[in-house]
Amino acid sequence: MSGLEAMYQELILDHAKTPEGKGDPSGHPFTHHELNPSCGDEITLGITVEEGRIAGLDWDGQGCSISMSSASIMSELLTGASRTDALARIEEFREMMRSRGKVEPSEALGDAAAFQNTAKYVMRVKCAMLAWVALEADLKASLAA
Amino acid sequence: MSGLEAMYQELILDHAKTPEGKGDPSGHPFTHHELNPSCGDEITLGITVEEGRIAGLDWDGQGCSISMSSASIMSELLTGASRTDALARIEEFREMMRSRGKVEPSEALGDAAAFQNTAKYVMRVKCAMLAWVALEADLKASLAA
Amino acid sequence: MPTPLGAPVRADFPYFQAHPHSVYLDTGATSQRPAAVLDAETDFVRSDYAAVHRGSSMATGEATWAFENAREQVAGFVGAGEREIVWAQNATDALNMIALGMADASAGLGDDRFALRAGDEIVVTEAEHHANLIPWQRLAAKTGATLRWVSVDDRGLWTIDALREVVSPRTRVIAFAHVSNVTGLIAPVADIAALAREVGALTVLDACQSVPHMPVDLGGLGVDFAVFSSHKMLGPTGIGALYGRAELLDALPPARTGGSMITVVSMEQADFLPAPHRFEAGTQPVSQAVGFGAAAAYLQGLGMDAVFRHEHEIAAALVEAIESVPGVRLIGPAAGQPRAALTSFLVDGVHAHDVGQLLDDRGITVRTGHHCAQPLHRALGTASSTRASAGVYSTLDDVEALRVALGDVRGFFGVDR
Amino acid sequence: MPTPLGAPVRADFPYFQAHPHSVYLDTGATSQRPAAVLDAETDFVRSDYAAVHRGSSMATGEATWAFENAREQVAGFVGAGEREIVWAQNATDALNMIALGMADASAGLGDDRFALRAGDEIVVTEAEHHANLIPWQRLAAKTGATLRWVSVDDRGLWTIDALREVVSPRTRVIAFAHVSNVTGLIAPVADIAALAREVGALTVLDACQSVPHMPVDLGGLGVDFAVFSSHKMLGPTGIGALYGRAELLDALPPARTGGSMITVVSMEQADFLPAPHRFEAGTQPVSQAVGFGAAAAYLQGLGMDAVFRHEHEIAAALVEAIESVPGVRLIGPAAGQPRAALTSFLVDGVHAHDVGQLLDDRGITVRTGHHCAQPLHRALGTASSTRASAGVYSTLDDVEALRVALGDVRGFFGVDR
Ligand SMILES: Cc1ncc(COP(=O)(O)O)c(C=O)c1O
Ligand SMILES: Cc1ncc(COP(=O)(O)O)c(C=O)c1O
Repeated sequence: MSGLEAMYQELILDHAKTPEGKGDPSGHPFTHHELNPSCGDEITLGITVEEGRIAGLDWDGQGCSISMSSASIMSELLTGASRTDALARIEEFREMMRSRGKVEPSEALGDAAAFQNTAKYVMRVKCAMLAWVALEADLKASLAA
Repeated sequence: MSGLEAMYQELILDHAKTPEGKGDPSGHPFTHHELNPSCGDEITLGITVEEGRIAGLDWDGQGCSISMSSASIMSELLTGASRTDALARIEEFREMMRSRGKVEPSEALGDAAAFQNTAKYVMRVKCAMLAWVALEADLKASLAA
Repeated sequence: MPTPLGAPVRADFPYFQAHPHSVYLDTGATSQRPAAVLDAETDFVRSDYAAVHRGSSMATGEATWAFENAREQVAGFVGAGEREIVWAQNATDALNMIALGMADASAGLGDDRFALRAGDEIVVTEAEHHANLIPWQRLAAKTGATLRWVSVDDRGLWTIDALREVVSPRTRVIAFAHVSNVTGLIAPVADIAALAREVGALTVLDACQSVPHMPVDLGGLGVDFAVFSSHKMLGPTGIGALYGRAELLDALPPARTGGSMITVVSMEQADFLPAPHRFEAGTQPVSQAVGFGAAAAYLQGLGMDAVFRHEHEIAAALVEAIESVPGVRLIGPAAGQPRAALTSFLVDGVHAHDVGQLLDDRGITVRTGHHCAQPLHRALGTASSTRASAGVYSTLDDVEALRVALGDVRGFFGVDR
Repeated sequence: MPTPLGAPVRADFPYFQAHPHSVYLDTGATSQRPAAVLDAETDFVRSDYAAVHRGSSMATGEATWAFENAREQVAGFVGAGEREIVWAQNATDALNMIALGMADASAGLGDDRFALRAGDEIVVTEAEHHANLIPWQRLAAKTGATLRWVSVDDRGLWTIDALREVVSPRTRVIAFAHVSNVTGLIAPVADIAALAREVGALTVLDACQSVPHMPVDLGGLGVDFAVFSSHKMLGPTGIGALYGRAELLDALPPARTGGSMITVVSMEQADFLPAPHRFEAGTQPVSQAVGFGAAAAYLQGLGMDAVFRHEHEIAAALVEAIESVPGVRLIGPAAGQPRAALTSFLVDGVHAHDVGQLLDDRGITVRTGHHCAQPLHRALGTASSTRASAGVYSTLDDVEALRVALGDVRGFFGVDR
């Protein structure tokens, strides 16, 4: 399997084509817009928090298949999760992405483990992180509220 | 003879110590101030032109022994010279100084030939040129007048 | 007759020795450097290194000579006088030197002919690199002048006729790229310079993508200012050049001040040297200048006419290859139109980053993104594109590799299915 | 116990391999570079070279990683966070970034806390390098603020007590050198930073002559901004650093604009990235950053405590040697006072250029002139002086060679006769 095929696994390409969680974020109490200035990719992600859990999540955006599939896989993984768990998963995902592929993902990352190969491509780390950074901002805003 | 001794010949050191032409330039109709910004050395040189000849020349300034002796030797050589001759000598001197010591001075340069060795030291060329540039400016001003 | 450029010159480039199969189509971003350039810089640093223009030692003399000799090499290369070339950090810095100098003049700190006021206009094109746009936005904001521009069409192109509509007697500056770094369009420089003279405007030419690729005679083109970068023309990073007509450079206020650019300094006031040194504050990129000079000499050795002919051939092949792949849309001049060997394109249904990743996997280096030209991309209705750009070492084989890989893109990402 | 510095480290420097007898006492102007630095840069250019921060290729990723890793190395070296180090062309450029950014803020183009108005004061010392004087003169001229300064005495020295007299609640900026490049005086930085905080002024530290020679913890010193240059600390030319407290750097307007420092750009308006990238317009000095990082790592390997101890010994020897020669007058702190290993002096009756020439003839490289500090020299009643300055590779033998040669100067020029 070439680096390219490892990076663009079927799972990732499928999520990119039929993304989960894509919808209108504007109805949620917490929304955040995140931009990758080097390429112009962007995402707006909204969440509703109820009793410390992500009760609802919608995002909209445009970008490469890495950023879009990452948003999709994250939505699947973290909708319904507690704020604490979600923040821990975001931190774990970030650590994996920053490790240039060296840090092995735990089971808790679920399908997001598929981005381990992307982490080897320094310039694509920001693509994979885009949605996660947006969610982190929303969660922090909800904590402060 | 070391490079140093070639550069600071007796002739040059003598002129530096008891310079010719040093006096108050302010009485002359044409005066010019020239500065070497890299070291702060400066000269003010004044001339009177009568019937196309340098009838009078005085300079004042402060600087290293190369700039001061060069002013002195030039004063000796060119006081009394015709404007045309003086401009030609200045050009010849400049060419020698810019040649990194490769251009041999003609007899017309007189004692100023002693600066051929200085020309090998790129950073000192400006020192040797200081007075000559000032005289050139005065002569051109006198032509325009 | 085989061209002497392309494959044969690759032997001069250590990068291609280390990566013989590399398909490097990113010269528009930055070029590789021949051994002659690397060695010029290394030799200088290893043995001759000393402070330039300061002090009186023999070593300083040698270093200063090498530094000023490099200026002559670069000046000669673009048809400029040596007093007309100023070292800058890069082309961006050079453009800022002009705009910031004009801001100083507008604030009363220099020659009034560079001062802008409310009602004055600065004209650019919608295709400009951010480096030739944002400094003018800031200058306009500081002075009350208005920034105007000629828009691009759906291929990213503009015309001199459309430009004429925007230019008026109020125009004080016309700033534009000689060759667009996205579309490859070649601007009619001499005509625009004439137009500028008619209305009394200054011309600023962004020559980043022209000087490395075609014979450019800045003096002959009649522009007032121009900029270009060493690292796009086989030289080191860390240095670029500002060209200005001597008489203008001597009068433009230096925005960056400090040591080595002054005559007399008191606590209250400083007087500045004439150009070029008035703009060169502090310790200069000395070894980089030596490398830049060597790059100009190397290109001169190849002959810029030959370089232009070679790249003309590559340009035609690039256009033909890109247009031959279904679902790929070329930006910029259509086939048969004059253009540089720099081509951007969009792949239907596949994001530029993904295109670039597949190409990278095949050993093909291209550039993806907005190429520092967001307004142009917005006008094209996209956030990013993929760009393949050639240099003296590019070959028709490089283009063929691109064609083959491009043909696989939509299939790989499942857009054809 | 013999110090591990001096003679033993000369083996690391190709320059000293090529010139084993060179007495290089001009590190204050620019330093020689160890092979580790030269190789880091050369290796990077020969094999890894690609555009940084733009595009998505693997090569770009590697180059970007090397570039940002260099920033971490330099930041760690001076006790800064990596977001607190901005690349500049040189230290002069870094000082201009601050002063020009404040000028933009004063013109309404950025955070008001950096805006100066009539009545505001900028304080410097009379001993400053032109790079830390003229940018403030220009800022004052643009904003109507007043430039004030503390004067020097007949050795070129100033005191914090005298500085206190000049500083007032009107003071908005205090800019001063950590170590004077003429006198070798070490400023009481932490005390001045505290004084600045009392009156609500920003501190700008010119650390050009300190960072290469002693442990410097910019975070711990409590200054707001600082600058230093790579080429004085064993690194390449073409790059320097601006340090700023993260919170300030994120707010200071970027004077130089262009590509790579933006988020969203339209034809009307541009938004900028946070620090450090907001100040890094256009293609950066990439290989130079890699070299700069390697220089920091090399010095860290020697240990800055050891470097300081070594240079302390050289400083004492320099002072002793200079004072031992009849007719030679030392500028700066007297024997026994704290100082850096950088000593300037005047030879009675002999012009500095002539002194430097004789030393050069003996293979001793020093610096002659006003050292970009005309006001200081004017205060001393001279236009120029001779400066001997040491580095990690300097030895007591170097100092002895200087002593011997200095002893011959007045005789050679016939002043003793
Ligand atoms: C104290 C001081 N400040 C500023 C500078 C300017 O540094 P650069 O020329 O690298 O910009 C120097 C060196 O020349 C210096 O010694
Ligand atoms: C047309 C054009 N202008 C300006 C620039 C900026 O050049 P640099 O990044 O070397 O400052 C570039 C390259 O990025 C360019 O292609």
